[in-house]
Amino acid sequence: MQPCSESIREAAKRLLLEKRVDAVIGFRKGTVPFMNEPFLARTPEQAGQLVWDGNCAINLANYLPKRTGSVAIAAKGCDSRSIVIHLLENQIRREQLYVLGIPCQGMTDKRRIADRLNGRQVLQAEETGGKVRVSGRDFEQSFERADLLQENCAICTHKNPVLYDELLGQPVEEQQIDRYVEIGKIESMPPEQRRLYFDELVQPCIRCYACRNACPACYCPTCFVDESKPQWLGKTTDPTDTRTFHFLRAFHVAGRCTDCGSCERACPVGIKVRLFTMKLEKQVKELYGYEAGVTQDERPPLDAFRPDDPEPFLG
Amino acid sequence: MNNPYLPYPVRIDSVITETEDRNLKTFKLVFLNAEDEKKFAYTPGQFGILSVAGLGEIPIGIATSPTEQGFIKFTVNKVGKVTSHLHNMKAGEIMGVRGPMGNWYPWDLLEGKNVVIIGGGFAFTTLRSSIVYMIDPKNRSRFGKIDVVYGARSEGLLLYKDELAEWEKRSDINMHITVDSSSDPNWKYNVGFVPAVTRQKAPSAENAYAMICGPPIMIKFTLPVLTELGFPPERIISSLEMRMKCGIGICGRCNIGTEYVCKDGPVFTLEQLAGLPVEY
Amino acid sequence: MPDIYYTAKENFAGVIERLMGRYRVYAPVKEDRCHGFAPLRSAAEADLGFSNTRLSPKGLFHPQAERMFEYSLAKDDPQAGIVKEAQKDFSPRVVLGVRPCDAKAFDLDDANFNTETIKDPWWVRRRETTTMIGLACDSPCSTCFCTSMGSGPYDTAGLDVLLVDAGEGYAAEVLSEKGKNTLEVTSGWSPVTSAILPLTHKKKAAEQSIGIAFDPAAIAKKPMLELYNSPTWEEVQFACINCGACTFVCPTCWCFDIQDEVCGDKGERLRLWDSCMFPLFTLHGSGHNPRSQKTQRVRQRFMHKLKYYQDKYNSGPACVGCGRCVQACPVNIDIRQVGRQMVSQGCSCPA
Amino acid sequence: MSDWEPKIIAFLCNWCSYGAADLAGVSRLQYPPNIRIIRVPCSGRINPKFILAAFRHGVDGVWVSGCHPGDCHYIEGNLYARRKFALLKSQLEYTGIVEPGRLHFSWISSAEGTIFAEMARRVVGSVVAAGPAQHFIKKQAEVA
Repeated sequence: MQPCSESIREAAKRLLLEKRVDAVIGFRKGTVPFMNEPFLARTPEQAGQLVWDGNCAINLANYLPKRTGSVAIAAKGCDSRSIVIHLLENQIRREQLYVLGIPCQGMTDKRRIADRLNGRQVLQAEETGGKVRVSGRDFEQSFERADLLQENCAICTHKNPVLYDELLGQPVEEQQIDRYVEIGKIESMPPEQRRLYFDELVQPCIRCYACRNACPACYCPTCFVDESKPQWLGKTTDPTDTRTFHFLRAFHVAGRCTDCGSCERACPVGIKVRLFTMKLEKQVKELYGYEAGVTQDERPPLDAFRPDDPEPFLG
Repeated sequence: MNNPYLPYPVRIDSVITETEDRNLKTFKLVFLNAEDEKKFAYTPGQFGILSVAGLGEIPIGIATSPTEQGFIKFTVNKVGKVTSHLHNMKAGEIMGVRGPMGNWYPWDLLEGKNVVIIGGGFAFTTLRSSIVYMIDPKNRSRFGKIDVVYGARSEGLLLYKDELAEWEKRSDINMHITVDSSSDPNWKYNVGFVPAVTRQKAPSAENAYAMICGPPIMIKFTLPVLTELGFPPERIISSLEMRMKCGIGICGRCNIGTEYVCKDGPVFTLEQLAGLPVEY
Repeated sequence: MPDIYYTAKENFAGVIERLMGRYRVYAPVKEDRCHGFAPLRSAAEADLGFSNTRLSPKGLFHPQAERMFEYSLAKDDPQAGIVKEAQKDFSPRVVLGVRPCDAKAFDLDDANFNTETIKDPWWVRRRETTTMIGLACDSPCSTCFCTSMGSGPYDTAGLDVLLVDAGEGYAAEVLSEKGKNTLEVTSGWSPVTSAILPLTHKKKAAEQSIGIAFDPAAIAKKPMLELYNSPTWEEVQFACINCGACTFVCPTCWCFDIQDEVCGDKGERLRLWDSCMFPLFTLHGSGHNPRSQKTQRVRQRFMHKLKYYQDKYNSGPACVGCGRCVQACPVNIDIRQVGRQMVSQGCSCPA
Repeated sequence: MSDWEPKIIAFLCNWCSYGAADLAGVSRLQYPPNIRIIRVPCSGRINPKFILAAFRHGVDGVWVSGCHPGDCHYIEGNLYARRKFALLKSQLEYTGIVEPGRLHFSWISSAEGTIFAEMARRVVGSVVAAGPAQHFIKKQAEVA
């Protein structure tokens, strides 16, 4: 994947020198293994700091709403779909944007690596070909990259950007896969067990709102959490309040979520919050045949209707 | 251990609607326990935290002066959850008050000095407290000339109208009441914005302190006028507002740089503010 | 009586059990993927083989949500609307296995909660009734930088006893009267008369394994407004998504909100962790917000920790170098990097 | 438990289902009195927050009813609502917040007083069968 850093830097420098854009949104090398920092390069010199590797999971479309001026953005498949959602929802204008499309082989999940290492600290990590080599104070180990992918990446069906002005690298092969195996497992639980499952799932939540804020689709000026007249939910980690938060957060992105996994990656306590959004994604696909951000020709499903929409809620 | 978060229970003695838009009401509160009133010994410029059980707390400047005994008053603008509820409360109902909080106008420095008070809109509450305090027979001799410029958008939006009229009659205080505009042919005071009226009345800066409280836009345009009149920054005193929760410098939200507005303020001189980030 | 005691590891479960007979004991317990402080139900639950807990132990003193007061809102209740203290359990307790960095955080937070004039009653009571038994840190994380923040893996600040893993057993250094009393009731400790030399080596080794992050004293020396107006914040803030992860995991972030909650005709006043990262934190009722921009909020967090605190209390920074914010930040904003930028700001050479 | 009566909130649209409730009333049709009606301008006005708020406050069931699709006073309000309801109901049941039988939707025109009374009986019967709600009621916060 190393060559891609080069091509992003090159493209960014060119765009900035030509004054085609005011800035380029990408990543710069992180300070700890398996992390990169979203970065805004404003000058050709700063563009030299841009990198691309398997730790660029955070959805950069999150930095677009309300932006002024023109900007280039590095976009993987999921980012590009979120950009489409932003365009549909008028959060940014197409003419402001220059999309550097990046075919994506999936991003690594630092939690999965930690699980494999039993508490040993990674001090250095290196990606070469299909392998990830990690080393710490007194160990060195190599993993298959494919085994370390974020869960959303492992089941991704839109690795290639759906929208771009320039494609960096060759398109990668898309996989045919059942995305909803895990959701199916939960659906098949008896209702009581399902309730307990979700109670336990959100129990560690500290209400830091990292999941909400990492989400490109969450840009309401005042979030329902902060509304006070009336106040819809309490602000403690009380179980009912926490469940209300996670339910409504997911519902707000129904039909707009591109399963980029930023929410789950951002969660400091490791809650699998995608289990909420994935179910909605599945429903939207089944009922309305819609996939978020794949096309600009169709409104998001909750902003549209058909006369013969199904009514499974009746009766 | 004395719990600084625990409000003293008070009874609403009366509620007065101050302005014609009905957005400002003055609540006269009486302590349920007489000893609490002693604990709530305050100085003009300080604020209290009003507590409404079930709704929350709000920081509000104390509108009464310690020279008035037996009750305290707060003038409250209706903006949010707590204030909206408070506006629907009636005499006889129970609520709470914590405080007094913060610092106060520097009365020791003001001793023997002329005082120019400039207020706008509903930010007149602690200035009212200060005026009542200074013109009290026991205190009046401690201060020199008192000039008051007080403006509101219209006559109906002036606070404490009865008292303003009384002060107008007194000879030991120069009142300059103004409204932005008036359609009332019988309006006998000034018309014009506070900065303009201040310039026109030109209270002398000699041996004088200015105390200024009002909306940011008024302060912004009045400060240059005061400088023109010769007030140095250390003799211009202002009181700041900030979102607050604890009121005692612990909860962490009301800081401007190193200073907590609730504990180290709300009263600052312009000189002090110049050394702090402009984040208020 | 000497200041250092020793017990074999095989006796340690017994020590914990005896502690549990006298105190409420909190210790690191293995959760799903990480450790967290929890009240022990059995000695076996305590797991001292952890790098550090995911959340700091600050919640044991300043809980994420705390019932401050309660009141009745019943129409026929003559006491309705009168806010009253809530009953709490302040019986003596022991917090076992606190890392030295986290323990130092309590000393730093005391400057806020326990001052000459104003004392936070819940914080102060809990501090008084709690014995802190620390555990020296022999394998610091890559994100640790305690030594730069005036602490260290064997720091004794904020502790009553410091345990050191001595291989076959634990050495316990008694640091206060409270610590001494606590060890006495547990028995099973034998006094150590001479200094244990290998432990001094271990301490040095642990300290040396931690790199220097930045020099907070250099930040203290810079004028506040120069740092405040620095262009560096524009770069630092870009990635920030304004979640509260850094502040909630931080052992020294004490800011809180006060909220009333009503359930039927009973109500309570709660205080909950709040975060300077949230726009609501400073939003006035009028709609004005002195820190409406992300840059302002990000700057506030770092300035508060590394500059305002130092200036206000004439001490070191309000950071103990535990590295949790570095680990928890979804977008890799690294306080060590920010600190370096603050130090180098205004200097012509790059840091 | 024997004297337990379910509390049910019905969100009825102003133009159709509220009219139907009115008609049922003036026609003296009998239906159980467990339903508390909240009139909304359109079923499209229903926000998931409302339904969660009702359950949080301890109701045992929620019933939402609007005009028949195609008959919306605002032309398409209920057509948008329809998609929202489909996702909402499945998601509430999926996450276990609402057990089956507690949340009901219907389309009832202002001429359908009898259908309204009949649906009311069905909703109450179904909520009775589900029993008193227990799991999603906001109680005193579990805090230190």
